[in-house]
Amino acid sequence: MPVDMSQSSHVLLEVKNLSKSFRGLMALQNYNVQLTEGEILGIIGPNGAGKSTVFNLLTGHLNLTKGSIVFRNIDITHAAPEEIAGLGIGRTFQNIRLFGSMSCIGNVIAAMQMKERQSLLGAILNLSHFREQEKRFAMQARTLLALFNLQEHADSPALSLSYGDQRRLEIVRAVALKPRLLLLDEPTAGMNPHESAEVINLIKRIHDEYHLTIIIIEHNMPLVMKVCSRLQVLNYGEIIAEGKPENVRNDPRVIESYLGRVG
Amino acid sequence: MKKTVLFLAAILVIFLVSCGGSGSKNIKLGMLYNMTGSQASLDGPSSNGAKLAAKEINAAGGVLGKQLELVSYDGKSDAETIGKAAAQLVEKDKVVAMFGFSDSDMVMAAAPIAAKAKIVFITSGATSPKLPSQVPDYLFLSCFGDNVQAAAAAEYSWNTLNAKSAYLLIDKGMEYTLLLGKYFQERFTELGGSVVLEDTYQTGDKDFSAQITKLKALKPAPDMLFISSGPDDIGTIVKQVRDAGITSPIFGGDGYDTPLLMEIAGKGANNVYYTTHSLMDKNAGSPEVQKFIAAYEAEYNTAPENAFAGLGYDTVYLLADAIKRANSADPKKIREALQTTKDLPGVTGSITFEPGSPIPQKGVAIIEIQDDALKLAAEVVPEKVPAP
Amino acid sequence: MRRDRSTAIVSLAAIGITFLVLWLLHSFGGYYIERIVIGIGINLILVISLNLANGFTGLFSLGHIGFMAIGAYASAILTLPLSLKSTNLPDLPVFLSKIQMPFLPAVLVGGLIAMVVALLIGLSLMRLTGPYISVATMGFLVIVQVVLTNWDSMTRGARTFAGVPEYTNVWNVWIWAILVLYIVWRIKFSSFGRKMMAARDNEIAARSLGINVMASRLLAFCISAFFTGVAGALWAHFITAFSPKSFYFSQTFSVVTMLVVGGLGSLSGSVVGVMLITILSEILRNAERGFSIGPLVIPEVYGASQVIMAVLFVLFIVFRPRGLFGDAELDVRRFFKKEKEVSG
Amino acid sequence: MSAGEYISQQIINAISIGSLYALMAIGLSMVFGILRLINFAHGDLIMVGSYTTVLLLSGGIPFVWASLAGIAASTIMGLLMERLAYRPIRGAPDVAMLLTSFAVTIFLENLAIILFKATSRAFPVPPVLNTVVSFGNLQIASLNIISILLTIILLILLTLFVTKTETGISMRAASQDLVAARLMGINVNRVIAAAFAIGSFMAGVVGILWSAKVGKIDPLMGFNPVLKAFVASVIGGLGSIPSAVLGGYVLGALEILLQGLLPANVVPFRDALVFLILILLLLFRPNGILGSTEKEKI
Repeated sequence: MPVDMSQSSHVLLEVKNLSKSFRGLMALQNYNVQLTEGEILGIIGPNGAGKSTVFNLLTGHLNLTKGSIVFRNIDITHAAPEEIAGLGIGRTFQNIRLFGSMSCIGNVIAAMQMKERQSLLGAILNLSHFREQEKRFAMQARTLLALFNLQEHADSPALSLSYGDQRRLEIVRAVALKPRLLLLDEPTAGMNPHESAEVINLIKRIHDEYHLTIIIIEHNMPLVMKVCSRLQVLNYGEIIAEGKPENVRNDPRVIESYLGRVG
Repeated sequence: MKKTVLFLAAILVIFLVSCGGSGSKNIKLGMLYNMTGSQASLDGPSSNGAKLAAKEINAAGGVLGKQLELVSYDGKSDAETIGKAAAQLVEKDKVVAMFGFSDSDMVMAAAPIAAKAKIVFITSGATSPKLPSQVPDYLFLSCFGDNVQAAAAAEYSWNTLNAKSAYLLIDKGMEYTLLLGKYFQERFTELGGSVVLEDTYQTGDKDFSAQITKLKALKPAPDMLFISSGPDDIGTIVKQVRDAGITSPIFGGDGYDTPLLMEIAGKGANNVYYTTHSLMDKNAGSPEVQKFIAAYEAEYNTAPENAFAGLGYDTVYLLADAIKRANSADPKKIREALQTTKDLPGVTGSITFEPGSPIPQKGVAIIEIQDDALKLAAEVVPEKVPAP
Repeated sequence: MRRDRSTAIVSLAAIGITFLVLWLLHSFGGYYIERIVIGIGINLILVISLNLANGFTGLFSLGHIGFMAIGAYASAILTLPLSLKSTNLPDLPVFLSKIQMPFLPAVLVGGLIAMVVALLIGLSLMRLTGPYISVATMGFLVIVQVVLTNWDSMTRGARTFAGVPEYTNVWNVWIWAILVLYIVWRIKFSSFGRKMMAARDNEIAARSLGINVMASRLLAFCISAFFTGVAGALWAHFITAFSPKSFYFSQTFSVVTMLVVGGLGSLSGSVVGVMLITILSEILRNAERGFSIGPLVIPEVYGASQVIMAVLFVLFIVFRPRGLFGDAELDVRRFFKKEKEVSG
Repeated sequence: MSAGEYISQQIINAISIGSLYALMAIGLSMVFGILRLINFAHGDLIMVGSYTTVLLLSGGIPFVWASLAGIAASTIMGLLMERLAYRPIRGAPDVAMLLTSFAVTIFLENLAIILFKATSRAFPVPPVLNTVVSFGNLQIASLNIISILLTIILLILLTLFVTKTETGISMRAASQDLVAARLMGINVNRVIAAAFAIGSFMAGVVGILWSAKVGKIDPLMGFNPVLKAFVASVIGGLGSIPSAVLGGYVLGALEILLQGLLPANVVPFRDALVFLILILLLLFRPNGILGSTEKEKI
């Protein structure tokens, strides 16, 4: 439902006072963010700081305790994950969640078909419209896979991929949803520096090509510094610093709580 | 992939080879019983009885100078399997008659196939009087119908036990027990008696405490209990009823005709009455029965497990008699001869088929258990039998 | 385009060969073989539709035989000759006691009623997962069993429901079987199948891609129940006399075994599983009656076939825990491609 | 019989049948907790134990020794089952394991038919188990009293085992998280074998009590009890001992309550109602009465 039309149209996401408690323990407290279209926001912070909780609340996988979320001027505070995905928020997961027994191309098409409904009758009768649609899905999926250098794995089961490839496949799948907002949860976790560098370039590329707005949760500081236009630092469920990467990097509280420890 | 295909092909070849027919000069009778699965406890003894009869007949020179050969398959208590087995008996084994089964489901899975091949099917143990009308001309019973024994039970309870009120417990899981209970109630109320409480259980239930507690709460207590139950459950029920301190007479049908009743219920079996085909007792039974029990024990090392053993035994003699009188092993002639069976003595009473009726006229034996022994209380032909 | 055409040609050829084989078996095989062929056809429908519900969605239902029972009873009540209705089912509601339907509409109604029941219970059951859905669906099977056993006016209770016309034959069974195989195959390779399997592999990820997990499960469950009901109707008009206990655990085990041996999710596997188990159990059933190889005489041991099948099954699971095919399909095109490579 | 006596009688019925369900459910639940295996063949352990007892009794062995040997036979069969059928397929999909347990059931039942024939055999019960004790107007079968007392003793012993012994504590750890338990150096094979041994021992005890109550045994006797135990363990919440016990007593009470209170024409639907209640329970508390309501973590 539309709210507050006075907001400027290029505000994509408006989150106010987002809070979540698990059995009385505050995992996230009064989290606020306003994203304009095309931004790349980085969220950093030590383990357990509430970063993934932000994603899970934004995508409806967790019910929030307090606060409001407005996406594209639509209140999605209490919406279900599948509705939110339908409105255009795609995501990846901290612990990879692929459709393991399906082929890579199947994983990608499963995301693609969200936007284009099929009719059961058309599918059963194998009508020409259905056939063309399937062909288009396959072609687009292969193009996307090629973008991430996964084309040669297109027909193998997702589970047979290496860890790094699985991470990249999950990003491809999220992109295939054609989202307006993409949430990437530690996209380079478990990768070597070379692979990470490649992924950074890809993220930049999809950001430009598909006009995406992106939020990245990341531990890899060089990556964050390189791609993000803005940073938020979370600790114990609260934002302790926010701003341009170079400013945040020098914030004494951040150094103390997080960067200081990581080194 | 190749290996799988080869493997499947090999199995197919074995299968086709195993389908080949076999020829022999014996008179072949098709015997269908469920040797495994839920029906096996009823059918196993019938099969033993039938085999014993065939062995005796063959030892005495066979029929028409030929040996009887019982061709048997396991029905596995499964209608689909029974259908296939019946088809095999017709096509591959070329039997001249078929018999078997103690339950109408199972009979109905086989008898129509026999009828299609113009072969008679005699059921040794399914006592539903409605059965023959489903497969006209080709389906015979070798036992009396449930309506007959239920009527006999009702009349005996009313006249001799002086029971005016009855408690009814029915196994809802079997056609046999359902019909038996229904026919008893029909005849008993017709005579003027009243059924004060009707309760049910499911075949295989083991704990009857809730039913018994309800029974005990009845005021005044009913004069008798009519418990319509199969051979596997009745011992348990009598035991638990008596354990609860209820001593009223308990009445039932030929499902009670098993040594298990006294073995399980012990002293509790006293004051139990039931209708059956004949007094199955090593010492007190008729000479035929005594001979049968002795032969059965010699062959199988155990007393006949239930009434079905004697029924299976009699069925083979019934068929042998028909073949002898037909003087031919032609299925058509066997059927005609069968219909004219008259006063054929058997361990389960003498068998006569009235013209046009595939259900034999048999007297009903009423057995009474007193002082830990079976006793023939009466042999009755009921005055009035409820319509099937 | 060429791929499509070659697939179509291969499929049509397969169907042609199937019916040729059926015709040969029907003409020369005799009644026993015919009964096996019909049995295989019905089991194919059962296993393929079970695969749709259990294999594609990963929610392992143990209650499908309940739908089979519903289809069987519903269609049998509709086709029962009026004369038999008045004697066997005197307490039937008036609107039922006055009609006698032809076979096809009765089969369809049987399937539809099964589907409606599936929709009603599916709305709540599809929320469960893992072992709980198996337990709950098994509960459904028990409930169907109890209701059939006690709804005397419609089902004759525990008594035998006999006199059903013998309408089922090789042809109508196999037309249904191939139809069901085709439809489920198309569902598997469409967005609907992908949604089901995505939700099976990872529910949370599926939802994050906008997949309505509940709806796709319900779709699978209902279509599957429809075809299971159809199979029940065909079975009823094949066996012609049955009672509620025909539709219980032993039937459930047999169908589920065929499914798991073939591979959950694989339709080729289902076809092979049904054939393999049927033929193997026929061989063992005939062998357990005793046989002799030269001087060696094996006596009859009833029950041996079940014992051997059980041992084989356990061994099978040890070596192929995911069945013969997993959820992959036999790819006919690959066969042809290889040949081309060899010849060219 | 007064209303009070009627009610007390039914309560005793419920507790005594509930005790047997509880003992059965413990075995199912412990194995499920560790392996996620629903062991359908658990019911056949009852059959194995009872047949052993009957065979020994007919050989002239006194009842006490024969029944102890029967319980031992159940335990050994449970261990054999685990070693021969379930250990080789550990890690297979849940469904494959469930079906394997069906196969084990079919194997044991048909083997028993081949060996002992399908017809029932009497289970000779010694007089001690077969008398009726009167408390005022209340009559209680001695067997019911013994069942209840024995269940209490076994439950106390089991509680001591899982809280005080090393194997017991490892068992609880394994049922929390099998992988973590293995990493912590717990001998998983031993823990699983112990779970099977305890569950099978309980099944053996139930076998004796059950057969004494019923008075006879047959090869398919395990089917009904395992179905009931199945319901009981799910009602309580699969995987933990206290919930299995609770489930057993709830089921016992439910059955007796329905059988006693329902009008005569609804009584035949009792089992349908029991399962309907089970399904409703699963919908509102998917993990049973005592189970947590937490959803899968993200």
